[in-house]
Amino acid sequence: MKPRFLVLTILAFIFLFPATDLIGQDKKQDKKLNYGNTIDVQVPYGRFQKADKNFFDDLQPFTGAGREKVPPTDLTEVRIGLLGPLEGSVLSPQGIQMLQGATLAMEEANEKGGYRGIPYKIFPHNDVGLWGAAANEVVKMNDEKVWAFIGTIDDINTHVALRVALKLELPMVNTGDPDPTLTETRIPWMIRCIADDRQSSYALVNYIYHVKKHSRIAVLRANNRYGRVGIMEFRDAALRYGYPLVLEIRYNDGETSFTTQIERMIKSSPDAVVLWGNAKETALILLQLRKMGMKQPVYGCDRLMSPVFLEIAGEEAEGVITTCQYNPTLDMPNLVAFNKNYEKRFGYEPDVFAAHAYDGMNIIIDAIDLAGLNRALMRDVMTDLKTLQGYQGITGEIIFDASWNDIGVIWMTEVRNGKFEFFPPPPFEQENLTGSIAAKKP
Amino acid sequence: MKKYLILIFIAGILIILVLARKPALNWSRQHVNYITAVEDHPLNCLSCHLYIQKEGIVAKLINADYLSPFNMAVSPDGSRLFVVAQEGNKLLVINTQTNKVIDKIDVGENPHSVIINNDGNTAFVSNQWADNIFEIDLSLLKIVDTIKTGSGPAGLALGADEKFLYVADSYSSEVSVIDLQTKTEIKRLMAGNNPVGTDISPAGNLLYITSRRTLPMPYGTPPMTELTVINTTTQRVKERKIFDNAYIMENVAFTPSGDMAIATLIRPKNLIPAIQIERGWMMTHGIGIIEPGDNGRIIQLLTDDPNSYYSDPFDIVITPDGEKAFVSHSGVDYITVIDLKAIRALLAESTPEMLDTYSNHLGISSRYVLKRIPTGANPKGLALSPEGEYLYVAERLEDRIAVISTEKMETINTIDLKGPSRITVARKGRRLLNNAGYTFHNQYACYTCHPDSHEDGLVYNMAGKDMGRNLANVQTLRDIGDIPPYKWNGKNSSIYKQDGMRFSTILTRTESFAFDELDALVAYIVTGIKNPPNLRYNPAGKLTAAQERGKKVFYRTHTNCGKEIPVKDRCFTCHPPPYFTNMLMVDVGTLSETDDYMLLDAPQLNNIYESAPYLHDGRAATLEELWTTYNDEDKHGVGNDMMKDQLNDLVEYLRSLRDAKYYIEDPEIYQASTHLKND
Amino acid sequence: MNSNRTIILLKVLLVIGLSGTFLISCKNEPMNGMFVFTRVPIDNFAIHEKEITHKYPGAQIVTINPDNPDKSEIILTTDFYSACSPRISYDAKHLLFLAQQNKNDSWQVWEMDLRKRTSMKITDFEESCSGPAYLPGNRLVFSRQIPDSGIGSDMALFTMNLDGSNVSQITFHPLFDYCSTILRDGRILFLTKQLYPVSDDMMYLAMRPNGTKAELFFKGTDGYFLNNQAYETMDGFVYFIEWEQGKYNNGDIVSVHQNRPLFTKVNYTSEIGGGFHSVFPIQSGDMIVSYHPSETDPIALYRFSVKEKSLGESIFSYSDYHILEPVLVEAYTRPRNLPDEVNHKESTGLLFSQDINITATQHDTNLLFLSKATKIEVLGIDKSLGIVPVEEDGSIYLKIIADTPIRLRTIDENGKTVSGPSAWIWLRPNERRGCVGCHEDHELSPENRVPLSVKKPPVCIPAELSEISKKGN
Amino acid sequence: MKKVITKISLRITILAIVILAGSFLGFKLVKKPLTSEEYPKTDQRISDKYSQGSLEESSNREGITKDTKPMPLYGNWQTFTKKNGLPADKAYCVRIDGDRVLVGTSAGLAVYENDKWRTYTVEDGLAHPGVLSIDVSELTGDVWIGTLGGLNRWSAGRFETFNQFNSGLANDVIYTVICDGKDVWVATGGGAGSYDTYTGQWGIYTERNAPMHEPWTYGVCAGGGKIFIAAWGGGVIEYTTKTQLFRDYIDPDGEMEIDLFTDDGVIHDITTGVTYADDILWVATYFGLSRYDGTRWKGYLDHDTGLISNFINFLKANGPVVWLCTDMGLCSFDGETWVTYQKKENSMEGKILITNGDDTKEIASSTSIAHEFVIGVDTQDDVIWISTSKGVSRGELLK
Repeated sequence: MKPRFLVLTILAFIFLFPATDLIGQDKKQDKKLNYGNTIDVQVPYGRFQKADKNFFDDLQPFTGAGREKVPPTDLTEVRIGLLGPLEGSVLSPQGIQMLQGATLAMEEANEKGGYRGIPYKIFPHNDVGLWGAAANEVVKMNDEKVWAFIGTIDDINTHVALRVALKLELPMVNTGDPDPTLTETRIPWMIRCIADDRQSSYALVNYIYHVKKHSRIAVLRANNRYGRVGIMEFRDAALRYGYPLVLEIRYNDGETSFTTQIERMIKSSPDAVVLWGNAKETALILLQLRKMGMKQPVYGCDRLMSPVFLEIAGEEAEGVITTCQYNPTLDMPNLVAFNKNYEKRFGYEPDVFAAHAYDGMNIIIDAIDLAGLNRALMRDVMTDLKTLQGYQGITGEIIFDASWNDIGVIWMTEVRNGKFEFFPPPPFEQENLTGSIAAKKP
Repeated sequence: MKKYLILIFIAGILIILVLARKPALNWSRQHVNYITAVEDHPLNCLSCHLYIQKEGIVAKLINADYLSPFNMAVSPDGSRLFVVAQEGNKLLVINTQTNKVIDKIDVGENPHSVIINNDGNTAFVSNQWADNIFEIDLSLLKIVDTIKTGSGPAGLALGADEKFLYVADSYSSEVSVIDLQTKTEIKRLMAGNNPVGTDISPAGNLLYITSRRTLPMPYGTPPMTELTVINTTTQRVKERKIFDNAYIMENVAFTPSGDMAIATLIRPKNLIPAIQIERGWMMTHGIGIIEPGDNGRIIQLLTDDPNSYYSDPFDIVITPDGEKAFVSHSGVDYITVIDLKAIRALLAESTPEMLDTYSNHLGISSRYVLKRIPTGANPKGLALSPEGEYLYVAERLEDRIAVISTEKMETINTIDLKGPSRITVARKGRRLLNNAGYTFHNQYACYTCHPDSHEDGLVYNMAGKDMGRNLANVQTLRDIGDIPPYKWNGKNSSIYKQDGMRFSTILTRTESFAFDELDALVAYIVTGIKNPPNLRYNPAGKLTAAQERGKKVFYRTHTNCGKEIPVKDRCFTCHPPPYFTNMLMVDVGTLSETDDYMLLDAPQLNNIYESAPYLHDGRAATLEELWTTYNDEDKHGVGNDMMKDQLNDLVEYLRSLRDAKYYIEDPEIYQASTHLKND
Repeated sequence: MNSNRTIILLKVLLVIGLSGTFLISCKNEPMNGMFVFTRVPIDNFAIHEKEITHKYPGAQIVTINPDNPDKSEIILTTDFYSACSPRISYDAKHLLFLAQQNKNDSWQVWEMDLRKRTSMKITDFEESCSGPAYLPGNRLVFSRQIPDSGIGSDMALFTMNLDGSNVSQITFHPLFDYCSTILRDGRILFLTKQLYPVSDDMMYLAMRPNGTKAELFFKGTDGYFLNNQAYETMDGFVYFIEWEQGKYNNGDIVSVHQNRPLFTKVNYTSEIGGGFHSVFPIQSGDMIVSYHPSETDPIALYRFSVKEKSLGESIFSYSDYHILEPVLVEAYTRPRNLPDEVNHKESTGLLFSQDINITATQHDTNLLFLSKATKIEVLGIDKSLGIVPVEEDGSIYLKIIADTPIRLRTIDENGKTVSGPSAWIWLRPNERRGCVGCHEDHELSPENRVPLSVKKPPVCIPAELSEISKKGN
Repeated sequence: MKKVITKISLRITILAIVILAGSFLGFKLVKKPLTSEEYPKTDQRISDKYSQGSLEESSNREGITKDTKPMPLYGNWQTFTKKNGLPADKAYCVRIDGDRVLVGTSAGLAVYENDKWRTYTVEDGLAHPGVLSIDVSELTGDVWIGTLGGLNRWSAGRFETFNQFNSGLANDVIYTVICDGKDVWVATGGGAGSYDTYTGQWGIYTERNAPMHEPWTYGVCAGGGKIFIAAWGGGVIEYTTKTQLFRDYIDPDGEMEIDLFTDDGVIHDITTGVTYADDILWVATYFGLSRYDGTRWKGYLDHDTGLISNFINFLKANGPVVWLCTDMGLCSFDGETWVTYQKKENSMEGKILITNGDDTKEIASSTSIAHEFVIGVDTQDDVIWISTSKGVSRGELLK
């Protein structure tokens, strides 16, 4: 049923594009979601002022040359780059998962004959190194003549890589960095197939304030870009619901004692606590805050959803609620097969980074299949919001918005009996909607 | 009774002396054997201990202040010879009729060159250790202006219309362009590495500037030294003539017709295993010939003979008739006279391939060397009288000027500059250090690899045990008397040992120094070698903001993450002031596959900015590379947590390090380190 | 009274005698300024073609005072049946010479104290020695016949202490070696002549006194023969006698300059008839020479002016003796005492060649067709010791068994000889030796670049060496 | 969510069919959002919007002249591609240096001199074949080259490489390099950097010591005793050379997806270039153009000004005129008049659009720029050079 509609939709788009796009837009405006799946109440300044310009109403074209380039005929392998924290980083376990997820996709594609008989090959690059190494690594990939690349997890490195990808006009698929600003750079060479922190924050904020009816939230976050940008979306969303944070404090990666921060949290007497950081530190924080007498419910970002967190936090993890960009327990045939194959191939369960990298790699492979070995044409099919729109990945259906951000499904989890139990986020409560959409209309 | 007691006392002392004589002698013998690593060095306390005094009355008494004439200029009418006295910090004025010094003008520290304008009324003297030029009114014999330059002003040239003065900034490797109307530096052009010599083409439109050190080259590749060509009309660099496999290009001279310019140079063999001296296997010396013009060739010819080398060529002058060139060889005390007609003929008949071969040919010199004229110790600067009949030679370590008849090619007179009449032990040592006579076939002097008693920037394949192993970056000689041990592997505990028998077996390959010679050499090395002031990075002892930040990094005890750095992995543990070495052996993870296992002697860091490349095998081209490239495991100090700007600050601080005396005088540094240690 | 007189007389005599003795003993250089030469009975004198060593039966070493030659003649070696080859020590106090005490004795090296006129035997071998010369550091060098190793008899150079201890062989090739002089740079200049596999012309080699770094010093034009004795002056000229083939009574005085010996030959006597047989430069600038105007005349002692290239006065002559090997008793600067890198604990030496394809003839367009060598073969006396492929840059780096004569031959891809075999060479234990190419121009210095071959361990020659050393470990 | 999507698809399908006929009516009335594959042929889009004219006519036209100085028009375009000797068609940057022109391509540095191209690559000493930025020191004539793999000083034939390993350079990807007297400034992937050629001292300006969020810089320019840095995501950073103090200019609305008020500050925090001339700072973004006169900001967007596209790769001011390299052609603007140079599809001909207020005129041109995706520009006297996605072009001032 679903595929049929999808096909129909795409067909309709292709044939009726100018009409649907132009006229439909005006007509659809009422029904269409705002940028980033933002509910009206959450639209920046939506209650007060119409913006002079909404940048992502339009799709940024790429008008440069390159589509005319003839694919090489003497290839013995089709190279795909992968930039990730492969060694020497706290994120290395995730980086390895990412590489393995992509590798599995590549191996499956190669089993099916690769690209017209030519096997795919991954050229992995470590993004952990001296100052801005990611930029240099992307340059190296380009020198290696990759056709596209996947990368990375750390948002600083992803941003750095993205800018180089633009200069080199090298298609980039991000499968692991939920930094919302990444796709807001309007670089028509990157798509992201993982939901961003904006989506996670919306879900979390809705859940915390509307479902659980908390109003005083204290945030303890990592003192890095990941923590800063993630919480930025959370803070804005909470504020727009009318709930300023009662406390936002930070810790540094590698810290092991959080007494000072927890003492400050206790003083702020919150209803609940939100932790935003890596699994290890947040688990330690959880243990320590429980030890120091804080009984409040704890919520966290998607990075808490990790075996490391459960292992360290133990029983105290019970009841912790996080978001997750997909639901690994869904009974979808492709996901089940992936989980099985992955474990068989690598000996342990895939994580969220493996799963999204698997999807990302498959998107690249599909793009090559569809467009041939031409970076600009590959880019075209990846970004046209048609060809690959609604891509059925193992992480669910991937829906890109006009900034090529994945605004697809987000999930929530709760630790129950030492396991993450998944559940869909409750529907957003639309408050004070009146006028906001109207205000947006030109 | 009293007398009796005194007698007993004296007798007692005598008995004790007699009894103690044997053990004392034994102890002395052992001490001398240990220091010199030989068993027959004479037991003479004074020969070693007296002459290594750096300060105090004794030092004053045993040493003398020499003049050390270096570069010269002749007045346009030929009546005056102006001599830069490098050690005396003076400009000497000599009447060439009477051959007498008629005036001495005090100039800045360590003056390098002098140039006279066409009217003969103004002299410019470059003060290499003061970063400025003195303008001297020659009618008043007074300094009338001081002009700031880049670092280490050396060779000077006046533009054709004398509106601009060009200065080779030897330390900052630039050429300062000075507007003589406003007496200000208007810009600096990048020159070769360590530029020194200058000459302007007869037409006045081209300025040639030689340089001494090789351009930074990829590790293990031959040196390349630049001769910079500046268009004096546009005041931009027109061209960079590259001399492959050559360095220490001290000076250059155009022929009067401008058909050639000739520079002095050395062709080192640092990449070849140092297994012999025979057949020019270590160093060869010669000239570089530049044919001006767009397709002009660059030719290198040796001035050596197969069994006799003419080391350390310094200056070159060409007679006004363009037929003879004179080259001073400061390492062998000779002037070589070159027949330029023969050179022209050779160049005319030779194919590029032939010239390529000639550049390594030791026999070809007999085609153009007319004569070798002996001189006094360490001939440096040369000057010709306006008509070219007399050649003046600055005999630097003789405090004397030789006057040579260019026609007879003989010394016809000498001018005594009235320096100290005695030759001190240190002076004798300095002569030894500068003289190649202590190397087989005079192939090189200590000075050759240690120009200005520093280092030559090259890495030598010393072929320790095997031929391709244990490459050695040349180390400076500055301050080394205070910071044993020696060699990178620290095997030599004293300079006596360093320059003793083994030195002659593997390095000079001729008879080792006699004991008195060795004593003199040590006396000079210990007392006579100074660090130039670090005017470029730390002129007055006040650190810049970046250097201050870098100092904090240098003395830090915790990483950026707050983790304590083990004491052995802190910068200042191995590099404490005043010499920034603890003189101990350490493994900093920098040994390469081609090194035999060894610990390395922590090197001193004073004036480290002048000593690229770095590490024992010179692998690191810059200070940055020590940590960006060659410190993967944090063994050379914990540094991988540093942000790039912190590293830059650290590098800025390292560049600020200057002579040890400042750190000895300033106890604040010590406090800083102890204070931080207690953190 | 008588007794008193006698006593006084005795006392006076004693005083005179003692002062005489004292004066005599105080005279440090009793023979300073005297000429010393070898007097050879005319009948026993013959110059044999291709003969290097000169041992003259019945010869004696004689000294004369040049100021009064006729009345000052003293035979210094009256105790010997034959004596020749006088060499003055640096301090002019001693004299090395070659002698046989009795007619059938072998020739050995002796040293005479010129003050006491007493002689001490230094060498004591069954085989004859020849060509002694003083080395710095109280040592001497000499030639000695060595046992026939199957390729004919030859002479090798040896060094030993002046007290006869510490004998060391320093040349190891199937050539006939004969020491000529010690150069001022400390090296031994010796005359050598290849015997095997084919007989070759004589040439001068220079070599460090430990037997390392032997290299060609001078090779005469084809067909010219060289004299065993050569002397270097303070200003670097090396004088010796050269004969044209077949004209052994027509030797000329020639010199080469130490700075560039291969190409600085000057003949001083080409315009002078007769024959020169020995030359000895004296520090004043002139020379004393052994010369005879014609074959029938006895060889006599003359002065010779280098500057004028002219024969000076005749100093001394015999009617029945030739005068050869003149020297002046005069102290002279000791040559450099070169350090010794030889380590007898090692059994190998290292040989490095920068590019075996560099040859002296590479710019000769006629030889451009020469193919590029890719391998090098090391040949022993009677067998190949190994074939080694060369590196891309033409370099080779070999560890070769020491004190063993070898020759090298370069081979192209097809196994054909490109050049060689070379002259015989040998390496001393722990010697490290480099050459620019093979048969390269002897005046070419190496190009400064990192050779590929030394980035690896050396190739062992013969190959069993590596096994031996492994076993040794 | 899946359900939602399915519903949407269904709705769209139905809607699409229903409004099929009406769609073409709207086609010519509304400026439509674009998709990459079918992005409008600029001719169509603009020719419908603007009236026609001829080149000769326009150059004498009152409409495009200002009171003081007429807006210059360029033409007689001559194009160079790989076929003419360029090492690659993709040319990132161009710099006129006296009698020669330096072009940074994806395959090396190309130098045009005496009607010939010569290429310099890694073998010659170039740090990386991808040359992103070039500047020439007015004092010394030294050429500074920013590449994807380090910074080069090219001085009289000698290439000197600075990278993050051998020097104090922040990062090896050099987006922009400029010379300011004896100082050289770079915008790199790891922060802005300065190099004092006299002292050899490097400065690094990142979030650690300057008001930037992150060390990502894209452009840098000098002027008025100041250095301006286009900090990607951080707006514009201003550094006063004398006081060594920083301040930043960011988009006051704090949101990436909108611009609340066009003239309230820099259009967007993602800045791509800065240029300074005649006391005016111009800032390029992928979201429009900003102008700052020292007291107030003004923003320009493509939907309500003559700016041809919001996507500005690079810009360079020369006197009162700023040259904008957009993805839809080369644009020049003096604060009043917009002049845009475009290429006719599949033709060697070009066109010029001149916009003054609401009035726009199109002029046909027999020659055109090499490609509409313009990446670099430089002007000197009567000549302009641009580098594009497919070749470089040289234009002449039309008199």
